[in-house]
Amino acid sequence: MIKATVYVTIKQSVLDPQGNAVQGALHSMGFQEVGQVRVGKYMELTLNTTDRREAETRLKEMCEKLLANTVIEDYRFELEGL
Amino acid sequence: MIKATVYVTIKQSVLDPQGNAVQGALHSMGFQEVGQVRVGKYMELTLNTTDRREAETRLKEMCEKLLANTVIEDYRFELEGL
Amino acid sequence: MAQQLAAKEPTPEQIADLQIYKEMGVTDSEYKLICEFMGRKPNYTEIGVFSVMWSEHCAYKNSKPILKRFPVTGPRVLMGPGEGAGIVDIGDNQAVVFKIESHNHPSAVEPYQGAATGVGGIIRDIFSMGARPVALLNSLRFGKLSSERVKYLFEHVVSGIAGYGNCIGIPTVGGEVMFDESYEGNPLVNAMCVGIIDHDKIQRGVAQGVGNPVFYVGPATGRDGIHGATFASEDLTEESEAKRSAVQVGDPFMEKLVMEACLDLINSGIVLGIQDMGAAGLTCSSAEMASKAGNGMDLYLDEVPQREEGMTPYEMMLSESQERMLFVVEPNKEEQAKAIFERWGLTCYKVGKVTDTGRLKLYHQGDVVADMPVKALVDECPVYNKPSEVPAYYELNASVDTVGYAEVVDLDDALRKVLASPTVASKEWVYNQYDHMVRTSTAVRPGSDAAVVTVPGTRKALAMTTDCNGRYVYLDPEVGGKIAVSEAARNIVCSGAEPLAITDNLNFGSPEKPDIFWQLEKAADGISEACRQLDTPVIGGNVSLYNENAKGAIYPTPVIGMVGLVQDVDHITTQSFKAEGDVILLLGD
Amino acid sequence: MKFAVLVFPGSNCDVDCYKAVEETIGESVEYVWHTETDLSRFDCIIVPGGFSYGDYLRSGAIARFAPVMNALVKEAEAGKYILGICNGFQILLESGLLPGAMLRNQSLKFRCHSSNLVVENNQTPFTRDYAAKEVIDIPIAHGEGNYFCDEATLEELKANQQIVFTYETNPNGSLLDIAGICNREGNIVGMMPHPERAVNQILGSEDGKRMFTSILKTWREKHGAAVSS
Ligand SMILES: Nc1ncnc2c1ncn2[C@@H]1O[C@H](COP(=O)(O)OP(=O)(O)O)[C@@H](O)[C@H]1O
Repeated sequence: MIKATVYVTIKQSVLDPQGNAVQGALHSMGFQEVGQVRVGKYMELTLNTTDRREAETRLKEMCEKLLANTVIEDYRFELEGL
Repeated sequence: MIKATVYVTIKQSVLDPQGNAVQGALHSMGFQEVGQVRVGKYMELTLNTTDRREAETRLKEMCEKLLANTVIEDYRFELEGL
Repeated sequence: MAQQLAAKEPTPEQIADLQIYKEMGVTDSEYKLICEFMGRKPNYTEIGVFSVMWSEHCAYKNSKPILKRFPVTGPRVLMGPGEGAGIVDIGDNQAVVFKIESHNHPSAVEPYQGAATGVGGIIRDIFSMGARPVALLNSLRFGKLSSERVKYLFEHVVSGIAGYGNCIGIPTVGGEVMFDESYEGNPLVNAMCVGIIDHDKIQRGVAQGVGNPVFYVGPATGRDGIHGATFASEDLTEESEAKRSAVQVGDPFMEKLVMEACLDLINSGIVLGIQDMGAAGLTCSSAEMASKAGNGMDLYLDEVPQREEGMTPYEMMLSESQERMLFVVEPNKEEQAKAIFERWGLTCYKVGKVTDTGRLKLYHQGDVVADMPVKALVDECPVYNKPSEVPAYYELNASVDTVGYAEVVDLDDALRKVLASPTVASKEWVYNQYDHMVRTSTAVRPGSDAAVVTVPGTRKALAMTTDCNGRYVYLDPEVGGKIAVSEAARNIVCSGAEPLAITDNLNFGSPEKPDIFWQLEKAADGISEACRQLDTPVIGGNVSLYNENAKGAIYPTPVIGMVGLVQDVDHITTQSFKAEGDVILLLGD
Repeated sequence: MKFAVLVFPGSNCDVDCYKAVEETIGESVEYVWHTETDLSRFDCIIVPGGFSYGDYLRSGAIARFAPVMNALVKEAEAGKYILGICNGFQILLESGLLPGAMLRNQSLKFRCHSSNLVVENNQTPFTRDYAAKEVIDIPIAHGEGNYFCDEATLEELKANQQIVFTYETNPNGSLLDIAGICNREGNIVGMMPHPERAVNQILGSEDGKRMFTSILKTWREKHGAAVSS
């Protein structure tokens, strides 16, 4: 079994409405030190395989096809044997 | 400046409808090896401070108050000097 | 294995000796009664099942004497209180189904999910009758908007209602929001659903036909909201904040699938009985379905789909995981039922069968883990006639000189102040977050007196509203109760409809307190009187007691949900002035 | 003329679209389940609004992989008329049939209300019964209608008159107030507002009707006036 962790973030060039809202909220709560905030997704998947190479290829495919929308999002992932 | 990375995940005992939907989609796309999927949030914040200790205390407060809903979510964070 | 799991649970002797039943809200005398019905000391699963069945939420043990006061019949009433929702004839073989329900305590703890699952629950009540849900309303009360916590609750309750209703595709067409200190820490979240049904499609939650299989459909059971039903019947304390992780999460997408599949199943004509798993999930639905048919039921808990490993019978029976239904079909219709669910991507599980034993029997890992008389669970909970006493404040108020107040001089200023108060101000911020147009039947949108929804394929329409002014009810519960019903009726009439019937949600403080119980009695009397005068029987409702915080009880808030019939869409009227030069008349005094 | 209304798990404006076709132009219309693989018998395919697959992950992201989508792509290439409304628009974006992507509304809130649209392009098969720059009242109901695309794409959209509708008052933060776009060929239109909710005075507006009459007129012209339905 392999545990995969996928991080999906909104591209720097794209406005991030959620990040802006969080930043605004933190400021109004008195957390003035907060600069930029970006909000993304964090996904944990377990993969029923032991072949790391294959897992990597497959996961890349999952990300490109479904987990991230590459028009607006970047992704990266980590794999870890279980 | 400190860069903070916050990971917010749904507590294990709590239903994650989004994770289930993603799992179902991956299966029907032929990614049969996918076991459990949990979807959480991933946030990057820049903090205008150099005091790591303080950043830690403040960030904890932000998480408890806003960034995570501790009723159903767990959080953890990492700090990194910039 | 079963023994191993059970080994972690207290033994029947420990439950008795350490009075563990008390933690579940069962009193000493109730415990004794349960032992008598059982003929022995109940085990942990059994006392758990009894505790939820005998909670206020399921048994109405404190409010039954109150509910008896309501007029519940009328020439148009097809089904009164008792089933999932009441049903009223609207002609042409059609009927309207509606009910209101509270999710106050869950919303105080987790406002988004609490409100969302409240909406999900009331929708299940409507479609489990066989009706197509066509509209949602909600009645909300919060503390003063100046507090951060109140803002948080308000914002998240509204988005929870929006999140669920918008996704499932039922328009949220009306409601009310009020702010008052008395609701601080104890917000009220009442959701109402209205559905339309053909007379011959009406379903009941009965487990008919000995030997018939019992099916479970919906997502797997998790450890959600365990003891939620008893939790809802306790005062909110610091401690209940700590019970948080049992929060149920709603999945409106799942409910959409379950709803469509169940309506298909019902339309196929093969369902003998169907009920949703609401508060106290599997426990309440199985016991009630068996009881209504005068039958018993065997449940095989190993067949119940489980979200987590190592779940005990106690946990499975008390879980409040959402979006689940229980239904009964004849054995030769099993495949047909399965196929209907498969089309919607759902699996249904055979989890039990109807028996003639009159007992609810639970099997787990080869053992009988609970064996209880159904009648005792459903019908034998003691009913209490709580003492009632006129509150001191009422007598004090009665002697106040209301005439001697100084006259308002600056009317402009007064008007501005009234209009600026959040309770009176426009609620656009709220209802613009709700999809109030989906299904393209909304003839009058939020913002008028009552919402109006057309009945597809006819010239008819339904007007609907929720109303209650807790302050009036507090000052004089009887008059306040009458006012709530009358206001609802005026809203309905002003929309061009004839009032048909009401559903009510009695939100009150602790019935253990004689002055609160008095409020409850008097408000019910007022509501009853108004309903008699207006010919609008009470066809269902919900009771939410123990709405108290450290500072005391909320204003008594019996929310009235009323539905009226517009005979022809041409009769629909709206609130706004139409044209310059039109005459304005004032009716009443 | 034959219309299809696709039904995904979680679609909830499918019934409204079906009714709108029936009531406005009375042409034949069928629901088509997400598992079907052939759409060749239809002339116009409507991808309706709702919350397909709960809108989990991203709206439209999961629906894009339903079997019926391969058939849709095929018909799109064959030049059939395709209209994506709200969630349907999001699905068309996710599947790449239209360029760009949706972000959450700037307010982060779902918004449902009447909205005035400006008809920017009345040359598409779906908009020819409107006047150029006509302002029409079509309601919106969405939480993710904040249209985004990169600059190059935006330039292309502008250059090819692919911007079909804009908002008079931007409710969600979308680029250039974009409410609806079409592909380069013009046979595919995606829009966030709901024309099917504006086909009857009782609903508050009839301005959506002309989308349906437009498409019928276009189709009739193409297939000769003799063909009636
Ligand atoms: N929680 C709510 N959900 C949906 N609609 C609401 C809600 N609260 C208020 N509304 C709508 O806003 C309008 C005004 O509400 P309110 O200020 O309570 O006026 P009224 O006293 O005339 O009922 C009504 O049409 C009502 O249905």
